[in-house]
Amino acid sequence: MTLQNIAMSTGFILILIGLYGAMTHKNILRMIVGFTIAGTGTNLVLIAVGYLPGRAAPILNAAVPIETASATIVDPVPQALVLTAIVIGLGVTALMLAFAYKIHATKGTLDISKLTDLKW
Amino acid sequence: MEFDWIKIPYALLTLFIVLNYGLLMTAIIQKMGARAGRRYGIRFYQNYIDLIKNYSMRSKITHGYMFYLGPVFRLTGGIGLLLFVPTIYGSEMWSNFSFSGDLILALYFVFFGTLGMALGAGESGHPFAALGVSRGLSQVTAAELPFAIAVFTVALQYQTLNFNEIVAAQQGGFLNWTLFTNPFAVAAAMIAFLGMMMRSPFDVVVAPQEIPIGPPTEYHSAYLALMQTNRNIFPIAKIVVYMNLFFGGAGSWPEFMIKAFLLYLVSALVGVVFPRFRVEQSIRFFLIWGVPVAIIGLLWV
Amino acid sequence: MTKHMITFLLLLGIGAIFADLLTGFSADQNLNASAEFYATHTVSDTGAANIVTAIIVTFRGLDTLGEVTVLFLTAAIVALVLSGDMAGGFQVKPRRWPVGELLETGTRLLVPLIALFGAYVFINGHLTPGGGFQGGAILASAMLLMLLADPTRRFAHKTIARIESVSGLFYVFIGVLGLALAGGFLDNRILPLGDFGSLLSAGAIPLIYVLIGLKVGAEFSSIMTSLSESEDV
Amino acid sequence: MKDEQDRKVPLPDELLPRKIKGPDGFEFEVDPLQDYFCQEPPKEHPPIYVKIVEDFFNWARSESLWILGFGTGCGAIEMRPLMTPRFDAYRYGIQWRPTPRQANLLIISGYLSVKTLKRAIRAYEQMQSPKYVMGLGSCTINGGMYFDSYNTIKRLDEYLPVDMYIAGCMPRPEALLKGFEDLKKIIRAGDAEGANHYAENFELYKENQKKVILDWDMPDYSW
Amino acid sequence: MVSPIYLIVITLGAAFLLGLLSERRTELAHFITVLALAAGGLVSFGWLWIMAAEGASAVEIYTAGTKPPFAINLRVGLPEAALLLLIYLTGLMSAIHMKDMLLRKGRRAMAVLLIAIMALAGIIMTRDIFNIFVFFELVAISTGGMVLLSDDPRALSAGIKYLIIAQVISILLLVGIIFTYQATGSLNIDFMKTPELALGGGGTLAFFLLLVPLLVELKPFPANGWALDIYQSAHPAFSAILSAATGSAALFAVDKIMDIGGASWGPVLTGVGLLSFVVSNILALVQKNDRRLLGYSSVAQTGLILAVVGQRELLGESYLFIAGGLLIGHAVAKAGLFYLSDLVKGRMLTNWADLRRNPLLVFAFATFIAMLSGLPPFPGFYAKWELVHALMASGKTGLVVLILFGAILEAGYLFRWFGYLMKRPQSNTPGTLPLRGVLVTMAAALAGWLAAYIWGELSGYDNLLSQTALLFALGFLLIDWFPAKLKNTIAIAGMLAFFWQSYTGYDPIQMIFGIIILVGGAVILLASYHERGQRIGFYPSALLMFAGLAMLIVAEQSFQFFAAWEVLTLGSYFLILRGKNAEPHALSYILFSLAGAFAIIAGFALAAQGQAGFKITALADVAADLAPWVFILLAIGFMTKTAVIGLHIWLPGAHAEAETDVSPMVSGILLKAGLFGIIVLLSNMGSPELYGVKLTYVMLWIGALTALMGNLMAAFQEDAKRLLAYSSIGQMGYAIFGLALMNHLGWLMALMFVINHYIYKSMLFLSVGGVAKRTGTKLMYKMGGLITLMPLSFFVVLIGIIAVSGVPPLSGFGGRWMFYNAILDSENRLPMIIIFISGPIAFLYLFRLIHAIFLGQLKDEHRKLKEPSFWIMVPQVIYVVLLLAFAVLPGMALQKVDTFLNGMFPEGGLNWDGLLITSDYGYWSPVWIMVVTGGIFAAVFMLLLAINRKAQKVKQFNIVYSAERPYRPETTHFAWNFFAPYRKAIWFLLLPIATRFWGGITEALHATAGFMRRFYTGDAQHYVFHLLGFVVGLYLILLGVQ
Repeated sequence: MTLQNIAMSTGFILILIGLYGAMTHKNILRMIVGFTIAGTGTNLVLIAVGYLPGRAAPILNAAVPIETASATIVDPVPQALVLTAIVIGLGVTALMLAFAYKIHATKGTLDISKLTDLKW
Repeated sequence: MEFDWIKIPYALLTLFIVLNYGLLMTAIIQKMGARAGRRYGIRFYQNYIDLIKNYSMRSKITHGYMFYLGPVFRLTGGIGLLLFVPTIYGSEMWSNFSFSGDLILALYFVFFGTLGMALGAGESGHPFAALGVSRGLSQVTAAELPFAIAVFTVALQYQTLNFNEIVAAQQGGFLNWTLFTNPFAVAAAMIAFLGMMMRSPFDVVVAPQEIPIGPPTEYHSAYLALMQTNRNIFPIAKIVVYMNLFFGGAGSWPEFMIKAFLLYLVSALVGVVFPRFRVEQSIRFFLIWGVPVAIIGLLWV
Repeated sequence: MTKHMITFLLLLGIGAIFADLLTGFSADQNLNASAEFYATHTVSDTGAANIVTAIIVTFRGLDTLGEVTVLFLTAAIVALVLSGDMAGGFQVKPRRWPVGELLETGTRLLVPLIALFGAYVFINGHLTPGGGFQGGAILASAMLLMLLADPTRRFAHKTIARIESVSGLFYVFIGVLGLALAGGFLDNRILPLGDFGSLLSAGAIPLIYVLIGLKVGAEFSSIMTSLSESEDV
Repeated sequence: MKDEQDRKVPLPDELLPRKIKGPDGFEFEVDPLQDYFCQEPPKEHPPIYVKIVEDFFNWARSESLWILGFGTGCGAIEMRPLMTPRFDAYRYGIQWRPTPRQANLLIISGYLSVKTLKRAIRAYEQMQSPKYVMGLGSCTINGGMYFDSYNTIKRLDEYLPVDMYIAGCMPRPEALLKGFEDLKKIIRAGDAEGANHYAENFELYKENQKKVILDWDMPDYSW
Repeated sequence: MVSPIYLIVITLGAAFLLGLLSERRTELAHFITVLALAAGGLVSFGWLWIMAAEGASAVEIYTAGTKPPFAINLRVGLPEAALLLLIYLTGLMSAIHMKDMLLRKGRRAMAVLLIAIMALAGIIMTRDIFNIFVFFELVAISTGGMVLLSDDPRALSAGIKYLIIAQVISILLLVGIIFTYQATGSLNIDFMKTPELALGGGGTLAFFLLLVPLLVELKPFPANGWALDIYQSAHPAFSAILSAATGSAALFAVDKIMDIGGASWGPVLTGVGLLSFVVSNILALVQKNDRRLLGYSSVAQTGLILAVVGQRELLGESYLFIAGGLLIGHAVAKAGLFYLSDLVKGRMLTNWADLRRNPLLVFAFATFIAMLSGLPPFPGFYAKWELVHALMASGKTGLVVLILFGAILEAGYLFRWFGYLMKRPQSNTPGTLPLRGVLVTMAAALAGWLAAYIWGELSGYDNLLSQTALLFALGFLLIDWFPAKLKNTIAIAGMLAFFWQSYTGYDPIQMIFGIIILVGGAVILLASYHERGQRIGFYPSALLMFAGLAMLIVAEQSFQFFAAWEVLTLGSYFLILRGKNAEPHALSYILFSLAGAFAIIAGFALAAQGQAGFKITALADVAADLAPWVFILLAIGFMTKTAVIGLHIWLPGAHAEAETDVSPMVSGILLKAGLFGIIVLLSNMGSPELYGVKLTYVMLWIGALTALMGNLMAAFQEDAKRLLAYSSIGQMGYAIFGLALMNHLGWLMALMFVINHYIYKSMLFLSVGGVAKRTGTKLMYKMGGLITLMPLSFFVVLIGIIAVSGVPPLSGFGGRWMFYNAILDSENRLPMIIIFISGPIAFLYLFRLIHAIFLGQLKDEHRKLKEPSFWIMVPQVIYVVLLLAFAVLPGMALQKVDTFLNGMFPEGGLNWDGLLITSDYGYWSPVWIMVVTGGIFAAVFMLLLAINRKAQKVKQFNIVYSAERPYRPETTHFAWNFFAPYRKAIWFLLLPIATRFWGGITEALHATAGFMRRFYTGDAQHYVFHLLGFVVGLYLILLGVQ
């Protein structure tokens, strides 16, 4: 079991935990929390995939000179992707919160199973 | 086709002979029926008197054009059928207007009078007339089925639609008649014959008291006379068709008369013996007995 | 209960997929071609020390533009969602009890520092870990602090919106400049690459990060203010 | 109806004039008696000018008596046996027709209630001339045993032109046959012009008829 | 042209710019929004023009000055340009359409709209999968925002449901992306392609996780509850974007990433797509809410296109043409329908009746549903043709069956809806329709027509929109505001001119049909002069039908034939729908017709074997093992049109409920299309055998049974026009029987039937229709005694029924005569028995027709009626003359045909010897029959007149009534249930088995839909279940397949 696999498994488990939470709790706020956990798990998976055992962060400085960079740094791409993913996740979470707020204001409930006036 | 004017007098002569023969024969057959019932029966010339009386009635009414024309259609249908079919086999003179068309013409011309009469009866405005027409059409169309199939069988058997050729094929002894070469077809046709003659057991169409004689209930005087005239021509014309198709045709007037008489007698006999059918019963009768027999005949060929 | 069962079964399925992924996964031993390219060409092409920054701001600049747009969008929508509550202007509810002296003073002390730190983070994005997003978030945390200290405080929406829009526009404009002056949209080489490792290097990256930082800060602030202002309704 | 006001018995609903709306919304009035029934009075039909032809026709008429199958009173029971083998009226050219249009002999078989009179008149008028009426039994002659009945007519020939009475209560079928033979003689003599007589004296007959039939709800002449 | 990157720049820049504006300057903000979208549209159009017209190749746009795969690159090729244009135009129109809402919600809402469009453009252009993800997230978030631009408070819950689903999607997608990246070492689609092999093992799964979330974006069944909720509650202008633009972009994204996965994933897409297509169409059947229905329809259409994407390897070069055609059709139509839905106040489908106030909108709606149903001349039609051909050629019959099944369901609810629009009561509050909405809708409709033209040009066949006949018909759309009488004159003149111009090219059979269609149609149109006012919609529909018919008879290629077939179907549908109570009947007409058309297209495709079309005459060369199947398919198609037994249930209602002058058109003329098809089929294919059974023998049976049942049912109708309609069924049965005899006289008889049936059925429909118009009822027992008031109509009907019944001396007899001669030639005795049985039954209904209407007792309310209007009588008189002429001189029309048939059946022709016509078996002289009959009739009539001249004219109640008097006319007219004894005798033959059968199928489908749609509970968590279930299920299925 390498570090990478542990990280990745943790990420997957987080995703599953988050989804479990989001799928079993009826309160929208709890669901949002669930999705946040799952999102974190996803990010963890992303990072874990880009990880190369024993390498450094992809920032060039004295410790990591340009010349040897390709042999010493981890894959920078997933890191860049994660950053984007985090921000997007944040945006969606904020949006969901706003929706949750608005739903509570108009319907007086945060129970997702009560929002079934559109169906069939 | 060059038209021979002499055909017209010949046609009139045919008509005259057939009419007189019809008047007498129907009276005699009626008399025979009466005798079966131990009555004396009508005088053999009674039909003439009735006809004359009806032509001589003084007052008449009309319900409209179609009412007026109904009997005309009827009689035209009867005369037309007679004249479109060669009456006596092998004689140009008694072939009348059969050059206009063949078996199919005869088959369909039968309906000319029926249709016209039904229209006339309809315009009389009498619901019983309509009721009678409804029954009549129902019954006749059902009776027509075995007949049509039988006719087709005969045509198929002799591979022609020409009356003369059909009769020609049956010459040379009565065993060559269709009656013996294809008994099933003939049986089917005879079943149909009973239905088309409107005699008991198929006479609910003109049930006298229930729907005072049905379609002609409003007809009287000269109209009725025309229809009576037709009643003495049309069955004979139909018999001529039968004769030609199934019974070897008629080579001469005496042969014609005997065969016509015997054929007519068949329906009279059945009528004396059997009581009346309801319409749906007679329809079923034709479908259950007539049509299968006809089909056997058709497959027999 | 059925719900839990269904959830469980479904997640079992998803878990199976993940397990499948996991077992099929074999870690690379070397960088793949793209990463290799980034490791070797980043400095020469962008002049940035932080490869991740280089990727984010230039190579995958379009993603980042999208990212910024996501925030912009979120801010707009949050405002839109809550707009019903703010219709006809928002009222400042009377303060029920005064904020403590300590808190007020502490806030006053900390806010500039936090802001400064945020600015530092995004300006140095191309050299050190950090960048526009991180810096922007720090900037916004200053706002958050102020809000926490005084929940009834109101910010100038117009200003926030202006900062948002102007920095966004400039970002796009710089991208277009790249198209016009350099190799393509969002090419950072519209400005000289400068000395490797110095503050003013890496072409337009610092500039972009400044814009991003401002924009992110403004957007977060906008979201927070929208949320906080509708709180009491 | 000349005297609409004087009616003792009102017309039935279906004969009252009514407003009708056509399919296109157009409204108009329908007067059933006027619109449904022919209003012409009966016409006289003189014999054919050539005597011998008329004689011949009269002979044919006499030998072809078609009776309307309409039994009005108890005498009707005596007409049935005529069709049986025992009497067999057919041999004299006599037969029964179910519709008045085709019949030319109306037999009033016994007493005639007022109610039936109306029907008898209608049946008679719907027959085609020359047509003959035969009164059967005493009731048609003078009311017979019902001479003081409130609802039978007493003298048939006040209402219909009778050509022949057969007396008796009831007359036997043999009497009927004899009656037919006598009627034939009258016809052959050219004296059976009841229809023309009826047309000639139409006003008179109608007056008599309406005197007893209070609920007169038909045109004067039922064609 | 400016770089496509400016699309993003302009749109995004505009969005940012809006932030600078004051909150109040909403008008300006809207102006900027519209301007930006218009600019984007212009740029896209420029690129499209360059690509399409000038043939430029795709352009690559690099960002960051670095080549891919190291930096993100964009690409614009022909499909991209087209989709961009579509997206921008949709965005533009929606922005205009929802102006009020945007103004109300302020600049932020407009920014959201702009960003949504920008993101969609990004999805189209980018070649980077993570970039796709980013843009998808942008789309998702902006969708969340745009949902709120609705007056419907429920939009909020739809929004949160969507966001929840979007979260799950993004999690899966991210995992998929990163593992794909790990497996291939790149994020760029084009560079993933090369190391395709690396996708083995875990990589396959990675691709699975990449693909599935994108599939979910396409709202496949069952993971689509959220989308339906959005469609139902969002602002329709946004739904238009969601359906047309988002859907297209997502489809294109799937198409793009299919480059990575390779062809082996095709079946997955096809499976998922078809499942969605079929199930969603079933579900839509019971939907009453218009927007949700559109949602189902969107989902279904997307599914169909997805299925096509799955088959792209197979389709090869025509892939873009097909998928594009379907996509354009779907997008334009769906957008247009959503725009329309905003103009309707109520949310029930029946509320759409309000749109009827504006004929333009009706036209637009018709355009949209025709586009969705894949009817000509729209792109979907060409696409359908190509698609079915390609699939059939590679033996994917199952796919074709499913596609066609789904399509018929879709047509079912769409045309039902159109029926509601045309026929349901309007609401009481008229209110004006907003001009802006109308304009936007019309723009969409025009775009549809434009696309139709373009696809026609691209198709490689004759462009349907450049066919004179069709253009002439469509031209009536432009002059529809003219008075009806003027248009009628133009129409008649046009049809005659067209005939005059083209008759020289006809062979005798085509000539018969040509005369009937064009000249005959013009004669019927004479009756249309009786209409006053503008009669909007009549002429385009009628002329469309005639155009289709005219194109049909001259079609040489299978494509032309089929296109003409569809055109005439569509035209006649609109025509039939005009009838007062025609709604359900028109619906069943179009459904049966479309199903028949599908059989035809499948037949053609099977015969074509990979060719895109073939000469009709090449049907003769179809391989022996395929021939019977081709024959069966085509025969079913054609026989649907002639309404053979079992497929007939549409006809009675359709013909009976049509307008007075439409009934003769559809009965007298339109039915002949089916016969023409059968003639073409038989003359080219002869009689293939299947399992040793000659197919014409089967046809013989079908014809015979149809004749029997048609006649039998006719005898028991109370409705006069229905009676005639059933009679048509029977008559067509005869004609089919004649053709199936496959001998000289059989064919001659059938052609004679064609002429005869045209004349007498048109005549009867016109006169009965005219009478029905006067009396205000079609029920025969409510009429009666009209002969005194309408003697001419009576005479016409009399002549008509004599002709129909085949009684000499009129022309019907000729048909019977030939029939008998024909069957003497043939050995098939059993079916002949059936046809014998059916013959006499014709008398029953014919007599009933004339009796119940014209004879018997006149009803009170009809006492003041007059003869039907002059113009309705004019064609009838013409027909009477024609009928008599044809009766006396059938040789005029038939002699040439007889000679022509010698080419096909050299044996058994007729001998035309002066007045006498002889066959091998019998002879017939129409003139002499007429003369003799006439002579006897005249003589007898004279006799009667001599005796009876002084007859007293009496009135209607002067009847003997057992010495009583009749009560009222209503109770004295015996007409209802006229053939009661017949019914008693053969009731078991009259059971409506076919109606029950089809009714049962419809019921079952509706019940299924009603049950299945409960699946969409509206609970977001259930939707998540559906989604994950979809993913897991697909995974398990794939696992199982491997």
